[in-house]
Amino acid sequence: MSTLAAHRELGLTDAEYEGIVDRLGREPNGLELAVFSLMWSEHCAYKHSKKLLRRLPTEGPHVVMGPGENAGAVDVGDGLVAAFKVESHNHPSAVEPFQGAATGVGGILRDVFAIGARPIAILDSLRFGELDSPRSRYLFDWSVQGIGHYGNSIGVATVGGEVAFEPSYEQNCLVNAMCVGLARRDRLIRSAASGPGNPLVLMGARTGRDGIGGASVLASAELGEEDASKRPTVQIGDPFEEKRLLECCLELLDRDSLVALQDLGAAGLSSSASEMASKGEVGLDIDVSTVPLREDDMEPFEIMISESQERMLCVVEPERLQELLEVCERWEVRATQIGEVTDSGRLRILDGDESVGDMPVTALVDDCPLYDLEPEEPAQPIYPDPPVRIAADADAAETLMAVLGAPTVASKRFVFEQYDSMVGSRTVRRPQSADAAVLQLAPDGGHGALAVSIDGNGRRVACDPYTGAVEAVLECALNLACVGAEPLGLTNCLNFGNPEKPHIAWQLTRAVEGLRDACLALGVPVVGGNVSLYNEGGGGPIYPTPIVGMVGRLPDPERVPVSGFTQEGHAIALVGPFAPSLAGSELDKLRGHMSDGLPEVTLERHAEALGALRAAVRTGELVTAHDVSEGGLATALAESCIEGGLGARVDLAPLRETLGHSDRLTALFGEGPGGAVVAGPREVVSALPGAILMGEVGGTSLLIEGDLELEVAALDERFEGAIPAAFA
Amino acid sequence: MRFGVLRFPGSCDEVDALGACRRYADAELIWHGDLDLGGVDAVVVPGGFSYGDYLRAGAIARFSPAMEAVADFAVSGGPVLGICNGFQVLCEAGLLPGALLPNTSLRFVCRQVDVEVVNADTPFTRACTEGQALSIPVKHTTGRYWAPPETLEELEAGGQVILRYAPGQNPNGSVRDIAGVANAQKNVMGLMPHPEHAVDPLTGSADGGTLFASLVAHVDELVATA
Amino acid sequence: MTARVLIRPKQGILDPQGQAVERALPALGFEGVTNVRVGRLIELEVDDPARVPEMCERLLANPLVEDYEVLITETADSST
Amino acid sequence: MTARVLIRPKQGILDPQGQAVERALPALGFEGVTNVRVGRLIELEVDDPARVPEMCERLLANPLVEDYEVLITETADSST
Ligand SMILES: Nc1ncnc2c1ncn2[C@@H]1O[C@H](COP(=O)(O)OP(=O)(O)O)[C@@H](O)[C@H]1O
Ligand SMILES: [Mg+2]
Repeated sequence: MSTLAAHRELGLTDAEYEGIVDRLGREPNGLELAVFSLMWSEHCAYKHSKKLLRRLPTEGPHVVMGPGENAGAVDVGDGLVAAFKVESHNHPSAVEPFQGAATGVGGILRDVFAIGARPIAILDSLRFGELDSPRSRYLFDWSVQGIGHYGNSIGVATVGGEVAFEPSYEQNCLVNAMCVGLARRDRLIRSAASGPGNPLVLMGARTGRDGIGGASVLASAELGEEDASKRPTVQIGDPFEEKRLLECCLELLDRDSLVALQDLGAAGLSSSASEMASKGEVGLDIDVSTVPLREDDMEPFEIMISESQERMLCVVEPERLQELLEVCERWEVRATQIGEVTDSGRLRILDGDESVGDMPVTALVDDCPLYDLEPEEPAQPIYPDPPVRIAADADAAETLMAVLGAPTVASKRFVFEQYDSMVGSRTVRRPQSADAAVLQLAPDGGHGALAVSIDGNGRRVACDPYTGAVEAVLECALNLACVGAEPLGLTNCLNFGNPEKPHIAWQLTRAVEGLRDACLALGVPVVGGNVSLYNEGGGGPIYPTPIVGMVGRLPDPERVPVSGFTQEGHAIALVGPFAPSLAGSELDKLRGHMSDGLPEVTLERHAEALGALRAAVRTGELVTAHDVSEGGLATALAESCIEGGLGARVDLAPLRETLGHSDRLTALFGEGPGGAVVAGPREVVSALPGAILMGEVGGTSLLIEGDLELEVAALDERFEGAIPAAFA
Repeated sequence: MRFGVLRFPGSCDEVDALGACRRYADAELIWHGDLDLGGVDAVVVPGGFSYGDYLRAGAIARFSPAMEAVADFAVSGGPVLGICNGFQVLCEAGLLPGALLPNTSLRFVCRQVDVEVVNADTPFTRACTEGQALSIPVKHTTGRYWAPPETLEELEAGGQVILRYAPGQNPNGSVRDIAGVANAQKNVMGLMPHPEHAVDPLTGSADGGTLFASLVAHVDELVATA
Repeated sequence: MTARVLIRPKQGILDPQGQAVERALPALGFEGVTNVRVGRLIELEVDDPARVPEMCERLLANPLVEDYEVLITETADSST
Repeated sequence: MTARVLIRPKQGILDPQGQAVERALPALGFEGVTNVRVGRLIELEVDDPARVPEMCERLLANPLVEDYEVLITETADSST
């Protein structure tokens, strides 16, 4: 192909193309151009986000691996580390939801076992348009089935997640998947290739034409009408192949047979090979004629950029090669030496003995130009008001029913019952039974447990990018505190629109500042993450959606509270610096209103309160703990009633007093970070610092003094029935 | 007493099953390629997706060398417990009557259900009492038990229906709420619920333990009377 | 030679997939469709077509719950 | 009339099921089998066969990853 014409097709600017010519000292050939176009794509090079990401705090006492490796890792004691990362598969899922979501899970699993950790948990964070849209129902239904298909089949528990439905995701759904793995600290492996002469071995599936151009076409261009034309690049996942690959890689690491290990993700061999070479400051020679193919007529450039799933690349010492091949044989995993480590500092591509490409590794990995964002706060709000869904004169009872029936608030049982949440025998708290998933570290629960949560609220970030991002971190931390866990590290996925537009750049910048400040205030380091930009369909940009995944540790899983009420007579209280406001609330949305700005948050007070709640929970005396989030306090109380199958009688007057204002709807449905509903023996609850006693558990209805009384059965029906109803 | 737990390349719950067995006796994994069961006293064919469950759940696994050994072991009266995918494998292998078809919901379902012990007089349920309700999770896409009417009559008459889903809790559309069946000799049993995921209250329930306890009692008795 | 194996659920056995399709079609404006059955199609290149029925009995189909039918064609065809 | 829709993975699209079957057959003594593709068979009674291709495009098949073929026969046939 005539490369000069081709570079624009491949998404490279003229200036970037000139940069490539500079570094090569000549015009690139077709293969080289294809490889550069992917390595220098937004997806691989983070060219619009890298400078921003440098602002995130990545240091912490527990950090073992930070950003830069395939996944981050934190020390969890007893010589163990937890490795985790969240990653997006938004555009592939918008094109083909089942395979897009499935391969998203497959990809994040590989990132985790690529560093030597055994995946023990998956979480998913999903965003779609409103469920009255057939397209949104289709994307939601099949994304969920795709995630379940992959996680259930490979035998990793999907223990948590979140789903929200907002008009802004109608054209551009979000599918983010997070994986948590466990490894013995001394078993961790890095991806840096080393040892000139060492064989480079490709393990796993044959290479086909899957996702040719996927990284640049699917992940770095706005979705337009011509989606259909992108479809042939759809990747198909094979969890059975990955299961064997996973067990095979972990056995090889147990035997200490590998020098380096790396998954193949976006941009396939090109990216994995250059990353490994770059980290090890070596070169690699790859002979594409040795790569096992699914279709025999593939071009060298296709082989280099194919995104066929379920493949791993490793470096091994020559004398261990035979052993490696034997282990692969036993697991029925294809393994082929496709090249070797060199000291050339170059990625050389051979086709038999003919050289078909020769590029400096540093040029591929480090030299992609990084762009400064040009943030500019928009003069007026950029998102339309959502449709009105509730009568202006709705009373408290009608409002609660409406909020509980809003798909974003309603029970996600439809989703999590399609996921195996117990394989691995670690799951101490299943979805909906507590605010964070709790996974015991040892079968007897004796060595403590991990707590994991994933959160984000795009609509609130749209109202206020800085505070909205702060709240995402606070909500994760609160979820962890509700099960008594101390946060050890954080991962995030930044789902935003086109960063070349000033107002998107502003959202992105403010959100990252919010993440940074919240992480600093809580002392939680960022150990990894992922960025997904250009999330804009015909309907304009998505709500800015930073998704935060947090991993924490707790000493005794036997003492973890549940989110439901468990016993008549238990006292109910509200704890935490909760300052409810209707701005950005679910009720605000139902009323068809999009607020501009959110109340400011005093991070220090939250850090303190989180510590206090965690300490209280760890005593084991609190029986119920549930955070106040979407839908406000009334919703949190209703959820605890529904989950426990018990009623409650509460009076919010003490709360309104403390808040110093008397607006009943704000107390009932106002939202804001930091509040948690707790219940237990009266003496325990009333002894909690700053607790506002609200009432007690009992009866068959939820009674809120002067506001509403509703049968728990009716609340349950509304809460559990809302999402299934959309499919009836 | 020693359990052997089969391990296929796509098994998922084999380690969980191994852990559950070890709460009651010795246990070890048996690789699908082995022709020899290593003299174990009872075999567990665990859950998961043996060979990816491509084509039909359990269709390919049944031909593995270890399954031939299990068939011989079963014919000679050795106790064999098939859980979920293991149940599917045993049906495909003809060691148990009937077949498992896609859930009527056509969806994977992961849920805690109550199952009722219909026959407490088997090597797998002797530690239970008839009519006892056990809280055990199910998690599968292909769990709808089906057998021809005449076979069902034989099963009922012969006491081969061992477990039923409690009224209203049938998660997959199984005929007559059947959750677990045995062969005529009662030494081979399959069930869709996962007893290995119900051996500890901390993770949900301990009711499934009674099945493993039953097997241990059964084997100990055989040894004693031998 | 190419063998095509058509596998379908036996009559009398509930076919939820078929039912789902039958329910979905009218919503899309396709009336007058009945008796929808969803099964499997298996295509293979075989040296000896005579052995295909045996393959069906042993592996490809479950004779207890499925009927099958074998079609032999001279050459592969895999276009729309 | 009875329409038979034969749905198979597009050429070049990964077919894990077909691979699994192809790997399994030799072990059962069936040699000389290649290019195994596993797809779906959908049989339906239709008043207007002309609309079946449209049904395939919109519901029965996933044109993204699957090819389909429509066979019209006068009467249903569901015997082995
Ligand atoms: N939002 C973020 N915050 C912190 N680190 C990030 C973020 N996005 C990406 N990273 C880090 O940049 C590196 C490259 O990201 P990515 O390309 O997604 O990894 P991979 O290629 O292994 O999927 C990873 O180590 C990841 O943790
Ligand atoms: Mg990676």
